[in-house]
Amino acid sequence: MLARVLLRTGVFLAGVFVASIVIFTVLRVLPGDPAQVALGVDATPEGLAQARAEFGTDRPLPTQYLSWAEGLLHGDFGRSYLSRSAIGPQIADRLQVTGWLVASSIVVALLLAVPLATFAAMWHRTGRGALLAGLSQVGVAVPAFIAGVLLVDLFAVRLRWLPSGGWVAPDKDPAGFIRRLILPVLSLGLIQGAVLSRYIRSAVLDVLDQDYLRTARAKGLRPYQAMVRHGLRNVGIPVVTVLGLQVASLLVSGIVVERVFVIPGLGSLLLDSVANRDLLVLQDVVMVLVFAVLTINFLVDVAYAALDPRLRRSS
Amino acid sequence: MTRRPSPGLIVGAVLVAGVVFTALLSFVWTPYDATEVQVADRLLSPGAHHWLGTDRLGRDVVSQLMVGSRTTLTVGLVASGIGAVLGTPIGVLASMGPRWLDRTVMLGNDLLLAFPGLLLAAMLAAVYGAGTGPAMVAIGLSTLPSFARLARAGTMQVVTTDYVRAALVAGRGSWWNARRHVWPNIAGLVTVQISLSFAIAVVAEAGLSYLGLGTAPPTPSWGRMLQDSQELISAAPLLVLWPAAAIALAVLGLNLLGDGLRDLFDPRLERR
Amino acid sequence: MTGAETMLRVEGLDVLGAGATLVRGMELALTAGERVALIGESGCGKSLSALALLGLLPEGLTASGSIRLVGVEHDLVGAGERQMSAIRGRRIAMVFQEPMTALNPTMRIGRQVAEAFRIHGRVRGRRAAQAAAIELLERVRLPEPGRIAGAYPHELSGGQRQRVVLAIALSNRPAVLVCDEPTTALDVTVQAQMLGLITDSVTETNAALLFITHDLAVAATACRRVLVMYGGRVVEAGPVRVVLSRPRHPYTLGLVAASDLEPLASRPGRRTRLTTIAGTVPAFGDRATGCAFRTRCPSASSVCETDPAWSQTGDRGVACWHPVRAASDD
Amino acid sequence: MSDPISATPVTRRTLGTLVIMSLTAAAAACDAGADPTTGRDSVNLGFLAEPENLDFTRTSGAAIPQVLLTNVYEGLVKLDDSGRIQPLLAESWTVSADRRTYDFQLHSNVTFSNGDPFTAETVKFSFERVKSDAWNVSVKKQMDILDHVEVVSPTQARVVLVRPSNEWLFDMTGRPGAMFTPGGIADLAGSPVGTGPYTVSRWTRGESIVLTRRAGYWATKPALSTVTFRYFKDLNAEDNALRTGAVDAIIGFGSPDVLPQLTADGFHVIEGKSNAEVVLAMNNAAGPLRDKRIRQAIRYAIDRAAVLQATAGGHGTLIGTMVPPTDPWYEDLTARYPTDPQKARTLLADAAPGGLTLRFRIPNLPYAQTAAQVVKSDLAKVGVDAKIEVLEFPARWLSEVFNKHDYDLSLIAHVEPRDLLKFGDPHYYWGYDNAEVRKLMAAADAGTLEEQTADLREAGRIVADDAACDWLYLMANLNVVRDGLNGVAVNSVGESFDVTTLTWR
Repeated sequence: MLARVLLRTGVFLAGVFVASIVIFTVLRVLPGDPAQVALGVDATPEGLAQARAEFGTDRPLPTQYLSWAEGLLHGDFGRSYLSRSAIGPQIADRLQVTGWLVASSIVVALLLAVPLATFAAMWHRTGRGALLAGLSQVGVAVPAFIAGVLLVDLFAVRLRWLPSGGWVAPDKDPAGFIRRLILPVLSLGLIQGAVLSRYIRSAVLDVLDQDYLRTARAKGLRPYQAMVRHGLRNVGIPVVTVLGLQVASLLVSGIVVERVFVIPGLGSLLLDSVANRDLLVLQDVVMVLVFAVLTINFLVDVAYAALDPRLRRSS
Repeated sequence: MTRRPSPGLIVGAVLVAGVVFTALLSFVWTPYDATEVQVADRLLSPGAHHWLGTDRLGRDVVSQLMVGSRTTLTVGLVASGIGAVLGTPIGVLASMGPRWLDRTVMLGNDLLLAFPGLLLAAMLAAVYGAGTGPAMVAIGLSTLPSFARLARAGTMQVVTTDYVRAALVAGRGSWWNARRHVWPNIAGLVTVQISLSFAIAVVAEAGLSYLGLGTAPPTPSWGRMLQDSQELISAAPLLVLWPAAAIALAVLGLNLLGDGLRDLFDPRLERR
Repeated sequence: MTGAETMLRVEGLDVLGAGATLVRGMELALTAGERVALIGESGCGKSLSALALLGLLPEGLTASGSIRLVGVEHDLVGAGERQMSAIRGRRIAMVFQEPMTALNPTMRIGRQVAEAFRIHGRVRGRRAAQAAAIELLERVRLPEPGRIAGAYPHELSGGQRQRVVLAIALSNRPAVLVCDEPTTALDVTVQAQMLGLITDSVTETNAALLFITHDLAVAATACRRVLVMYGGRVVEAGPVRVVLSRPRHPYTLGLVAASDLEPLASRPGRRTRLTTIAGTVPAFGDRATGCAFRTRCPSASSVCETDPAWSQTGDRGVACWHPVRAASDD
Repeated sequence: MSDPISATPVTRRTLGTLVIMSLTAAAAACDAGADPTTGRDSVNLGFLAEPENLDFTRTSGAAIPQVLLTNVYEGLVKLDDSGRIQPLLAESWTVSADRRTYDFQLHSNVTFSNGDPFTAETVKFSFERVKSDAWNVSVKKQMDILDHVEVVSPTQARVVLVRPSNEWLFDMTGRPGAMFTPGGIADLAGSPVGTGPYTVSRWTRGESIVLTRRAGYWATKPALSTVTFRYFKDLNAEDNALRTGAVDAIIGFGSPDVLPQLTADGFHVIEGKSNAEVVLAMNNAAGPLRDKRIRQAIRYAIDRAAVLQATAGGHGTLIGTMVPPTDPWYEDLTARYPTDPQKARTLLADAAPGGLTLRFRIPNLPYAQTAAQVVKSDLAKVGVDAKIEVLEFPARWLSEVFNKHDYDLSLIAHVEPRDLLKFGDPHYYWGYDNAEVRKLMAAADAGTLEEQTADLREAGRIVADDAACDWLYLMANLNVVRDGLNGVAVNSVGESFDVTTLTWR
C-alpha cells in the first residue's frame, strides 16, 4: 500500500512538472507581446520597454520559466500584465466559485445516477429498464450548455422561479447563493448524471453477473439487499475511476456553463484571459486546472486502493 | 447463434445516416443559399416558403442546418481521425515494444488526459487564434488517449495469445504480426471508438462555437446558429431549438451507433 | 431408503428458456441424511437443476413442475422472491463450484459468514454473530479462525475459501445442501479433505445432500445414490456402486469408460474405443425430441428419435431404447 | 484618446438635460431618491465589457472611464447631453486673447474621498502627472500641448498651452482632465480616490463593481446610495438578468429584436444619440483598396439601411461621414453614395477586371459579426469576394488590424468623441493620408469656434467623397430601463456613464 502510494505520488509529481513545462512552452510561442497588449494601441517604444522590464518578459525563456515555477511553488502566481493585480488571490476566489459548482454538480449527478443506474441495470430486460437507459442516452446527447440555455429560458425568464445567473458568496446571502446555484448545477449535474448512470449501469450489470452476488442470494438475501450489501462497494471500484474523469470533464463543461450563467469562476477567468491575451493569467489558470485534474487522478488511484482490499497488500 | 442488431443500433444508424445524407444533399441542393442575407425576410416564422423560418439576417434555417451538418461532419471526422490515426498506432507500438516504451507512452497518455479538449482549444486559440482548425486539432488530441488505451489493450490481448507467440518464434516480425493479427482484432473496437469520439467532437465543436472559439461566420455551423440566436430565445425560441435539436439528435445517433456496434463486436459486453 | 423423512421431492421439473427446454421431467426425492450425486458432462443441465431448486435461475429462464421442501407449506416452483429468500440459506443451501469468485472480494470473511446468521435471525447482534461465525469457521476445520474472520477473500487459498463457502451454507443447519462441483477447482490433495468435510457435516446435521459433479470417483466416494444426466434429462439412476459398475445407459457406460474407475470395465475391447465419447454435448437450443444421446450413441437406431420411456426396476432405472445388456451380471 | 473602439454598442454617458438636472436637485433636496413605495435607494445596471482594473492612467479600455469618470473622478469641466462643455470643479474660466492661457476659478470646500482638499495645487499635480511617466496610455498625448500650470491662489489655476487648441478643453472632459490627489494614487488599480460623489466599495472581478455614495461630497448629493455596475459576457445573459430583475437597466442595449417583448414587460426604452459610428474600415494604404474607385464601388454596393435593420433592428441613424448629428459640424451626407450595385459593378469592371477578393478581418463582437455578413452578402452581389475572418477582441484584433494594419476590410464601432480627427493621422489603421484634410484640421484646432465648425465640416465632406471608409450607421444609444427608474441619460456623448442623476420615482 505504502509503496504503491509512494510510486503514485512520484508519477503525480512528475506529471505536474511535465505539464508545467508543456503549458509554459505552448503559451510562450504566443505571437504578440504582452507589453503591447497591456499598453494598447500606439504605445510608445519606451513604454513598451519599461513594461517588458516590469513584466520580466525581456529575460530569456528558461529564466522566465524558473521564476514562474518557483513562484508557483511558493503560492505566488505573479501579477497580471493587464490588470497589474496579483493573480493568486483572484484564482483563489474563482477556484472557490468553481469548486462549489463542481462539487454540487457531482453530488447531484451521483444522487441522480446511482438509483437510476441501479434500477436500469436490475430491470435491464424490462420496458422500464429500457426507458431509463433511453432517458440517460438522451441526457448524454444534450450538451450541458444547451441544457443551461433552455433551463434559464424556462425557469428564470418564463416562470420567474429562479435567477438567470450571477453569483453571491454563500456567507453573504445563503438563500441567494442556493437560488443562483440551482440552475447551473442542474444543467451540469443532469448531464453528468446521465453520463455517469451509463457507466454505473454497466458496472452494476457486471456485478450482477458475479458469483458472490449469487452466494449472497443463496444465503437468503433479496436481490435489492444483495445488491446494496455486496454489490455497491464493488460497483464503486470502476465507478470511482469514471468519477475522476467526470470531475475533470465537469471542470471543463463548467467553463461553458459559467459563461451561460455569468458565474465568475475559473472558466470565465480562462475565457477572459484568452480574449484579452492576458498571458500570465491564462498560464496560471491552465496550470491550476491541469493540476486539479492530475490531483483528482492521483486521488482516484489512492481511493481505488482504499476501496479494493486486493490492492492494499499486494506490493 | 446469429446476433441481431439491437433497436438502439438501428435507431443510431438511421440518425447518423440522416446526418450524412443531409450533408451530401447540401452539396447539390438546399432550399435557399444558406449564406445569402435577405434582410427583408428576417425572422420569418416557419411556413410554406421557409419550412423552419429564417434567422435575423433572413437566411433560411433549413438550408443553414443542412450546410451546418457538413461542418459538424468535418469537425467530427477530422477530430476523431486525428485521435484514431495517431492514437491507435501509439497504443499498438506501446504494447508491442519494450516495457519502458510502454510505460513512457502510457504516462504521456495519462498526462494528455489531464488536458481536456476545451482547455487545449482555449490554449490553441490563444496562440493561433480561434477557428475551426485549432478546434479540430484540440478535440482530436483530447480523444487520442482513448484510442491509444484501446489499441494497447486490444493488442495486449492478441500478443499474449499462442498463435502470435508462435509467429514471433517462427521469426515473423512485429510489423507482420501487427498487420496479420492485431489489426483485425482491434479494428472493430477502433470503429466503435471513432463513433463515440465523433459524438464528443460534435458536442465540443458546438461548445467552442458557442464560446466564439470555434467555427467563424459566415460558415454555417450548428453551434454558431445556436450562439447567434440565443439572445432571441424569448422573441424566436424556435431558432434556438432547431440547432439544439440537430446537435442532440446527431450525438444521440452517434452514441447509439457506437454502443450498438460495441455490443455487436464484443459479445462479452452485450447488455440487451 | 429406510423410511426416513423425505426432505426434498422434485416432480416433473422442467427448466425452460429462450424457446427451448433445458431440463426436462426431472424426478428426485431426498431423505434425511441421504447423499445423492448428480453426474454428467458440463452443459448437461446439472447446475441449472440445482439453481432451479434454490429459485436462482438466471434471468430469462423459468422452472415448471413441482419442488416440495420439508417444513415449507408451498411449492418452491412459482414461489415469490420474498418466500424464496426466507427459505434460501435456511432450509436449503448451496455451495458453488468456483471458490475464487463466490465470496465478496471487498468484505471481510467474518462478516460474510455472520451475515448468513443474521439474515435469518438465528443469531442477533453483530458481536454474537461474529462469535458464531468464528465458531463455525472452526467447525469447517479452518486454522486460526479468528484471523481468518478478519481477512479478505484474496488472502485465503482456494481450499480455505471453499470451506468458508461451506460454512456459510451450513450456518443455518439446512435440511438440504446442494453442492455444485465443490471440489473441482481445488488441488487434488485438498479435494479429499473437502469431501470428507462435506460428508461429515451432512452426517452431523442429518441433512440431505445433492452433490453435483462430473467426477465419477468423487461421486462414488461421497454418495450412495447417483443420477446420471444427459441433454437435460436424467438418463439413469440407482445406487452408485451398481450404476457405475454395471451401467445400463450407453452414456453412463461411456462416462465410466472415460474415467479411471478401473474395475468397472467389463469389456476391455470397447473401452479403448470409448475412452472418450465421440462428439460433444449438443447446445441447448438444438435439442429436438427423441433421445438426446442418439447422435453420439454407437447403438442408436431410428426408434431413438422418439423419447425413450423411464423403466424402473427395483432401486435403479434407465431411459434408453437399447440399454446395455446386463448379461454379465454377477 | 486612445480607445476609439468599444466592445459594447454604445456605453458612454451623458449628463442629463438641464430639466432633469433641476428635477434631481429638487428630489435630492427632500432626500427622496428612494422609491416611494419600496424605499429602494439602490440600482443595478447591466453592461457588457468589464474593466480589467480601475487604473485608466496605465490601462486602456472604455469600461474604466465609463464607471469612474463623473461618478468617482471629476474634472474641471464636463460634457452635457448635447455635447457642450460645462463647468464642474471649475466654477468658471476665461480664455486669453491668444487662446493659449486658461484661468480657472475653482470651487472651494472640495475634498477627495480620502479627505485631501482639492486646490489649484491639485490641478497642477494632476495635469503635470499626465505628462510624466506615471501615465502610459496614449491619451496622455492630449496633454502634450500643455506648457505649464500656475497656482495663482488655492482656488485659481492658470493653464498655459504651447499653442492655441479647441480640442484641449474638450479633451479635459475625459480621462486626462480627471483630478488626482498625491495621497490617493497608491493603488489606482484597486482603490481609486477622486472628488466625485461615489466611491468604489466592492469589486467582484468577473461580476460587478459597487459604487457607494460618500459623505462630504462638495455638491448636491446624488439620490441613490448604492449603484452596482454588473458586467455580462453576452447579450442573452444580460437580457435574462433584466427580465428576472437582477438588473434594473441595461446601458447600451444590444439586441433590438427583443425590444417589443421588453416594453410589454414593464420596461421602457430610452433611445438617444451616441457617437458610435459603425465603420466599414478600408485599408487606404495597402492592398487593392488603395484604389479610390474600388473604395467607391464598395460604398455603392452596400445597402446600409439593410445593415442597420439586420444589425440593430433599425435603431440607429444613417450617416454619410464620420460625424454624428450631435457634433456642431454635422451635415447630412447620406445622399453622396446611394446604394447602387450597378454603379459599383461599373467601377469594379474598370478597377478590378479580374474580380476581387478581400480579407475582411473583423472583431468577434456580435454587431460586427452580424453586420459583416450583410456586407459580405452585398459585396458578393457585385462580384467582390470578402473573406470574413473573425479575430478575438480586443487582443487579436488590436494586434493584427489596428497595430499591424494587416487587413483589407474591417468593421468596428468607433465611439471616441470627435473621431473625425483620426482621418488627419496618416498612421492610423485605415492609413488615410490627405494633406488638405490635415491642414483643415490643424486650422480648426487653432481657430475660433466658428472657424472650427466650418473647417471640420469641409474635412468631413472630403473624407466622405474620398470613400476613406464606409460609415454604415450611427448606433442609437439604447438603454432599456425598468419603469420607475428615472434620470438615465438619453444621449451618449462622453466617456462616462453618469449615475448621479438616477432616481426611483
